Amino acid sequence: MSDAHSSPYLAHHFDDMEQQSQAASLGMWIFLAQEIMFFGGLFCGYAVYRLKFPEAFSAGSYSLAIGWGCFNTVVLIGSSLTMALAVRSAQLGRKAGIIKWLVITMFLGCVFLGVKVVEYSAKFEHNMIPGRHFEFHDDGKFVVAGHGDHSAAVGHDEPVHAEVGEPADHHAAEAAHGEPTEHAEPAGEDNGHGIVEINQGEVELFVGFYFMMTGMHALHMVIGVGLIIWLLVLTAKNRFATEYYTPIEMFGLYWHFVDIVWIFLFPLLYLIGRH
Amino acid sequence: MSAPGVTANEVAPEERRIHYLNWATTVKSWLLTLDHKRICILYLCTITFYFLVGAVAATLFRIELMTPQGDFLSAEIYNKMFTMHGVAMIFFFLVPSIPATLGNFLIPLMIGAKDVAFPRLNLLTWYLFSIGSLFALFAIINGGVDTGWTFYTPYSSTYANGHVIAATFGVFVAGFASILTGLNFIVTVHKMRAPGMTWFRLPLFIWAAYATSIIMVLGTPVIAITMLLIIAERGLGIGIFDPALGGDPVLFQHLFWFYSHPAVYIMILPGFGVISEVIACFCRKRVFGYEFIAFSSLAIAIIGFFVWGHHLFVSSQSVYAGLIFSFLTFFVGVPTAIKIFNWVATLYKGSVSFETPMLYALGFIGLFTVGGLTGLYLSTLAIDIHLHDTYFVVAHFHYVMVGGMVLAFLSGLHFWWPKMTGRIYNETAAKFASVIVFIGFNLTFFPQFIVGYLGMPRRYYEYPEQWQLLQLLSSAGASVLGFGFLMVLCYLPFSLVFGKRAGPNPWRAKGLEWEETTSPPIAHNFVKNPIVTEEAYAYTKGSRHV
Amino acid sequence: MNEFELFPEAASSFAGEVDLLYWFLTIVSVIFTVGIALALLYLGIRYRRKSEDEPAPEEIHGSNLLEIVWSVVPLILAFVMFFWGAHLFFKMRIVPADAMEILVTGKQWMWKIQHPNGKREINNLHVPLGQPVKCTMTSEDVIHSFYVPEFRVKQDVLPGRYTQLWFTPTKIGTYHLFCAEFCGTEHSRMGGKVYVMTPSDYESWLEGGADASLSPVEAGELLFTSLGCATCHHDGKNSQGPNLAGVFGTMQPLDSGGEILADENYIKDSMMNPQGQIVRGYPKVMPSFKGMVTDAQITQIIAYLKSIAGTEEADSTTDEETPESPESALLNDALEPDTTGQRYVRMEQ
Amino acid sequence: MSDTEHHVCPVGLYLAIFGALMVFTLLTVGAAYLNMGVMNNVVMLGIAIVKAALVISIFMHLKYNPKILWVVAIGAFVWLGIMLALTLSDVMSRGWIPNQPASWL
Ligand code: HEA
Ligand code: HEA
Ligand code: HEC
Ligand code: CUA
Ligand SMILES: [Cu+2]
Repeated sequence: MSDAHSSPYLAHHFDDMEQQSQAASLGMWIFLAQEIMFFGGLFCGYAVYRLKFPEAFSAGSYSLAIGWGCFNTVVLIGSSLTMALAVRSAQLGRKAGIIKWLVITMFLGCVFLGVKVVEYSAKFEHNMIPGRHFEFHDDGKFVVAGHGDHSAAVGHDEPVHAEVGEPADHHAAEAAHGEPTEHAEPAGEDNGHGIVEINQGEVELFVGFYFMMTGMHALHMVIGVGLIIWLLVLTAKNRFATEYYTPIEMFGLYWHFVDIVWIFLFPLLYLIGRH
Repeated sequence: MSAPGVTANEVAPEERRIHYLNWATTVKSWLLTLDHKRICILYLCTITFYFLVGAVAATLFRIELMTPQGDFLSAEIYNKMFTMHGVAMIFFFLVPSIPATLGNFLIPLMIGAKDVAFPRLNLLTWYLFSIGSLFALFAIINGGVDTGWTFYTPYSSTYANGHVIAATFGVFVAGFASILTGLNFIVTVHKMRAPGMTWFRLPLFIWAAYATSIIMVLGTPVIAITMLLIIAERGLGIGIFDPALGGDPVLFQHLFWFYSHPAVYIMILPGFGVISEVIACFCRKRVFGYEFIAFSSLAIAIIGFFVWGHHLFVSSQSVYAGLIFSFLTFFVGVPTAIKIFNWVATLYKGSVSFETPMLYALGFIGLFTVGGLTGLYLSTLAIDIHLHDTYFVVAHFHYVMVGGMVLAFLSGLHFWWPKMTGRIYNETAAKFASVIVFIGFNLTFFPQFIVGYLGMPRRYYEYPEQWQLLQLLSSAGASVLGFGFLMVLCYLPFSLVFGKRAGPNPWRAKGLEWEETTSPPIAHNFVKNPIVTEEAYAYTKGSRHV
Repeated sequence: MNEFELFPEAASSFAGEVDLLYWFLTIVSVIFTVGIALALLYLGIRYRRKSEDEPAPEEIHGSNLLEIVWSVVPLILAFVMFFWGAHLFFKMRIVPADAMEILVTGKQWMWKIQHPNGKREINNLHVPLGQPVKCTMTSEDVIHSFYVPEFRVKQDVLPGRYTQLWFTPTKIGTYHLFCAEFCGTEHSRMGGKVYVMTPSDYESWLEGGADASLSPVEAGELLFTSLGCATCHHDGKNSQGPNLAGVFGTMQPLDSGGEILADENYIKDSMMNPQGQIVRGYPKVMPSFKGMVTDAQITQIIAYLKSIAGTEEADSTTDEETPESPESALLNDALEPDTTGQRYVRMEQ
Repeated sequence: MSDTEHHVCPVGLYLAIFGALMVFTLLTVGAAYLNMGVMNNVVMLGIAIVKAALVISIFMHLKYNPKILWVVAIGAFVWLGIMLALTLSDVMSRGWIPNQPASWL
C-alpha cells in the first residue's frame, strides 16, 4: 500500500490506487445506469405507441433498410470486440496494441456513422421525415399478409390541426379531427377490399421515434469517437501504465453500452413486421 | 493548487488561521476550485439568486390575486409569472438546495474524507447548473414562458407563447448537474468513508443524501429525455405527443411525473436528514430508532418511483391504473410516519434546547405533517377528482416544500453556518425571524386549503368574488412570510463580518465535522485523517473533544 | 351570493359522499397533527435543558414495539382511505345507462356544449334536476378540464380522444363551471355557469324562447354573453375578435381588401358564415353559430349591437366604470345588478 | 481483490463471445421472417437480452467485478422495468370501463 501511495497517478483525496480505481468503475456504472434511464424514456414512448399502433409500426419498420441495419449491427458488435481488445492491451501495458485496437474501433464507429448518414439521406429524399411534409413511402414493397396492392391505402387522415373553421358545429369539428376514437381502434383492419389501412400519422410517429432513438444513439457514437481521439493522444503521450489505465477501461464500458443500446434498437426498429 | 497543510494552524489565534475560505482569494481560485466546500458556497449564491427570482414572481402574482379581477397583471404576464415561479423554485432552487449546498459541504466532512470522489465532476455540475439556469433566465427575460412548470403537451409543444425551448433546454442541462451530483455522492459514500465509519455509524444526513442521490441518478435522466422530446416536437416538428397524429399527451404526463414525483422526494429527503441531525444535537441524544430512520429514507426513495400516476387521476388515465397508483401512494405515508414519530420520540428524556435550528426543525415537523396528511387527501381517488388542480394542491405542496423543505434548509443553514463561515449570527434576530416565517407561512397557505376545497382552480388570475377574503389573507400572509425571509437574507450575510467567532463546536454537537476540524475547516478538511470508533450521536458515551 | 363561504355547496348525488370522506380524512389529520404538536410541546417543555452543563441524557436506542405500532396504525388508516376512496371513485366513473348525454367540446377558451336535441350553448350548461347527465367530451386544441366544484366532478378533456364524466344534479341553482387544466392565456376565463333547473323549466329552455319580459336590446345583450360572443368581443387587451362597440353602421376593412358596411345582413353573415368575410387584422377563429340561434335571436343581437354602436361617448365612459369585461363579471357571480346597473347574467329562476 | 478487478481475459474468450453475438444476430433476423404472432416479440427481445447479457458480463467485465456493480447494473434495468410496466398498465387498461361515445354522435 505504501508504494501505491506514492504512485504518480494517485489523486490527493484518495488513499490508494485500489480505492481510486474502484471509485471510478462504480461511478462509471452509475453513469451507465443513468444512461439506461435516459434511453429508457424513449423506449417507453416507443412501447406505448407500438402497442397502440402495431400495424403502422410494422409498416414503418418495413420502410427501413434491413440490409444496412444488419451490416451496422455486425460493425458495431465488431467494434465492441476491438474495444475489449484495446482494454486488454492496456491491462497488459502494450502501448502499440492499445493504439492499434483503438484506431480500429474508431474506424468501425465511423463506418457505422457513415451508414447512418446514407440511411438518413434516403429518408430525406423520400420526405419520410416527421414534420409538415411527411409522406409515407414503402416503394411498393409493402404487402401486408399477401393482400396485394397497398399504395392506395395510406394517409386518410389530415394530420394537421384542422382549420378551426366551423368548430361550433360538433359534427364538423369531429370530422375535421379524423374521429378521435378511430385512433383507438387498431388501424390496420382489413377494410374488405384486401387493402390494409395504415394511418399515415401513426407511421409518422414511428418515424419520429426512429429518428429520435437512432439520432440519440448516433450522438453517443459521435461523442465516443471524439473520446477515442482523446484517448489516443493520451496513449501516445505515455499517460497510461499497467497500474493506471482507468480512462481506457471506463471508455470501454461506455462504448459497450452504446453497443447494447443498438442491440435493442436493431430488432425494435428494423425487424418488426417482416413476416 | 494545493492548499497549505499547516499544522501550526491549530494553535494560531482564530482570526489568523488559514482555512478553506481564505487560503486563496482570487476570483480564479473560486471559479476553478475543486474543493467541495467552496463549490457549496458557489451553489449557495446561485440558488439564493433563483430563490429571489421565484420570490419576485410570487410577490407579483400575490399582488394580482388580492382582487378577483385581473387588474394588476395581464393574463399573459400572470401566466408567465407562475411559470417562472415554479421553474425557478423547483428546478433551480429546491432540487439543488440542500443536496448541492449542505450535501456538498457535509458529506465528505461527515464521513471523514478529504473531498468527494470526483472533485472535477463536482465543479462541472455547478457549471452545468449555472448554464442551464441561464437558459431558463434567458427565456424569462426574453418574454417568458407560459406553460406552468409542468410543460404539459400539446400546449407546450404547439400552442404556448414564449421561449419554451430555451426553458426546457435549461431544465435539460441542469438535470445533468443533478444526475452527476447524485453519482458523485453515491460513490463518495461507498468508497470514501474513513476507517471505522461503517454504514450504521453514518450520520442520518448521509443516509438521506444517499437515498436522494439514488433518485437523482435514476429519475432525472427521464426528465432530461422528456424535455428533449418537447424540444424535438416544438423545434423540429417531430410529432411525438401530437394528438393529430394519434400521439398521446398522457404519455408525456407519464414521463414527466416519472421524474417529477420522485423529485418531490429529492426535495424532501435531504430535509429529513437535516432534521435528524438537528434534533439529535439539540436533544443531546442519539436519534430514537436510528435504523428505522435510515431505512425509511431508502424505502421512500424506492416506493417514490411507483406512485407517479397519482398526478394523473383525472387526466384520462385508465381507471385501473388510477387504482394501482392510489394504492401504492398510501405506502409512502408509512415510512414517513416512522420518521416523524421517531423524531418526536427523540425528545423524550432528552436535554432539549431551543436554538434557532431547533425552532425551524420543530416548525418543520408540524408543517410537514400537515402537508403530508393533505397529500393523503390527494391520493384518495374520489377526493382528488374534486381537488386536482385546485388551490388545495397548491396549499399541499407549499406545506411540504416551503413549510417542509425550506424550513429544513433554513434549519440546516443556521445549524452549520458557524461551521461554514466560522461566525455566529445574531440569535435574537434569528429566533424572531423563525417565528415570523412560521406565522406568515400559515397565514399564506392555510386559507388556500379552504379556497381549494371551495373549488378555485389553480393558475387563475381572475376568480369569483366571494373568494376574495381568503385570497387576500393569503397575500397578507405572503408579505409577512416574505418579511421573514428577507430578515434571514439580511442577518446571515451581516454575521459574516460582524458575527462572533464560533469556535469549532458551538453547539457541542457530535460528528466528525464538529469534533475533528476547525470552523471554518481547512482546505483538505482534516489535519489528520480521522478514525471512527463510535456510533453516530454518541452524546451519552462521553465526548472526546468538548 | 357574494358572501364569504368556507365550504362549497353540495349539488350532486355524490357531493355528499365525497364530503363525508373528506371529513373522515380531516378528522384523522387533525388528530395526528394536534397529537404530534402537543407531544412536541409537552416533551419539549418537560425535558428542556435546564443548564448548559446538564449531563447528557441516557441513551435510548429505540423500541421495535413502538415502531410496529406506528407503522401499522397509519397503514390501516391508509387502507381505509384507499378502499373508501376507490369505491366512491368507481361510482363516479361508471356511467348509468339512462344518463342523458351532453356533448362538450373544449377549445381555447370556451366550452361548446350540445344537448341531445341539438340545442347548443357556449360556456353555460343547463341541466335538469335529478336526471343523470353524462358529458362526453373532447378538445379541439389543448388539454382542458371540465370542472363543476359544487358537483365535485372534474375530468380532463383531451384532443384526439373522448373522455366522460357524469353526475346527477340534486339541487336547483347556479353553479360554477371552470376549466381546471391550464390551457393558455385566458384559462381563468374559460368557464361560466351551470344551471340546474326543474325538468319542466329545462324542457322549455330547450325549446328556447327568450323571455318576453325583456326588450330586444336586453335580450340581445343577454344572448351576447350566454352565446359566448363576449368571450372574444370585449374591450380587453386579449380580445380575440374586434370590440363590437361602435361597429354597426360603419365601414369595416376586410382581409381580402376593400371595405364593407356593417349592416344587419353583414352581422348575420358574420354569425352564420364567419369565414366568409374576415375583418382585417384578425385571425379566422370565430365559430359559426348556424343552428344555434333562431332568427328572432339574431334580431335581438343586432338590436343590441345597434344599441352600443351610436353612443360611442356614453359607451367609453361605461367602459371606464366597468374595468371587468363581461366574462369576468360572469365569473364574479354577477347575478345581481352590478355597480353600473348593467346586467350581464340573469338568475334563471 | 486486485486480481479479480483487473482480470485479464484470454483473447479466445472475446472471440468466442463475438462469434456468439453474430450467431444470435443471424437468429433474430431469421426469426423476424417467421410469422409467430406475439412470439416474434418475445423471441426478438429474448435474444436481445441474451446478447446484452453477454456484452455486459464479458466485454464489460461485470462477471469479474465486485457485487455492488451487479446491483447497479441490474437495478438500472429493474427501474426501466418499473417505468415500462406502470406506464403500459395505464395504456393497456384504458377503456376497460365502457367509455364509448353515444351512437347518435
Ligand atoms: C417536497 C415535496 C412533496 C412531498 C414530500 C409530497 C408528499 C406527498 N404528496 Fe405531494 N405534491 C408535491 C410535492 C410534494 N408532495 C407537488 C409539488 C405537487 C403538485 C405538482 C403540480 O401539479 O404542480 C404535489 C401533488 C400531489 C398529488 C397530486 C394532486 C393533484 O394534482 O391532483 C398527490 C396525490 O396523490 C400528492 C400526494 C402526496 C403524498 C401522499 C405525499 C406523501 O409523501 C406524504 C407522506 C406524509 C405523511 C402521510 C405525513 C406523516 C405521517 C403521519 C403523521 C402519520 C399518519 C399517516 C397516515 C394515517 C397514513 N401530491
Ligand atoms: C420551492 C418551491 C416554492 C417556494 C419556496 C414557493 C414560495 C411561494 N409560493 Fe409558490 N409555487 C411553487 C413552488 C414554490 N413556491 C410551484 C412549483 C408552483 C406551481 C407553479 C405552476 O403552477 O406551474 C407554485 C405556485 C404558487 C401559487 C399558485 C399560482 C397559481 O396557480 O396561479 C401561489 C399562489 O399563491 C404561490 C405562492 C407562493 C408564495 C406566496 C411563496 C412564498 O413562500 C414566497 C415568499 C417570499 C417572498 C414574498 C419573497 C421575499 C423576498 C423578496 C420579495 C425579494 C425581493 C428582492 C429583490 C427585488 C431583489 N406559489
Ligand atoms: C372564438 C371567438 C369568437 C366568438 C365566440 C365570436 N366571435 Fe365574432 N369575431 C371573432 C373574430 C376573430 C372576428 C374578426 C374576424 C372575422 O371577421 O371573422 C369576429 C368578427 C365578428 C363580426 C364582424 C365585426 C366587424 O368588426 O366587422 C361580428 C358582427 C361578430 N363577430 C359577431 C359575433 C357574434 C354576434 C357572436 C356571438 C353570437 C360572435 N361574434 C362570437 C371571434 C369570435
Ligand atoms: Cu381550458 Cu384551462
Ligand atoms: Cu406526486
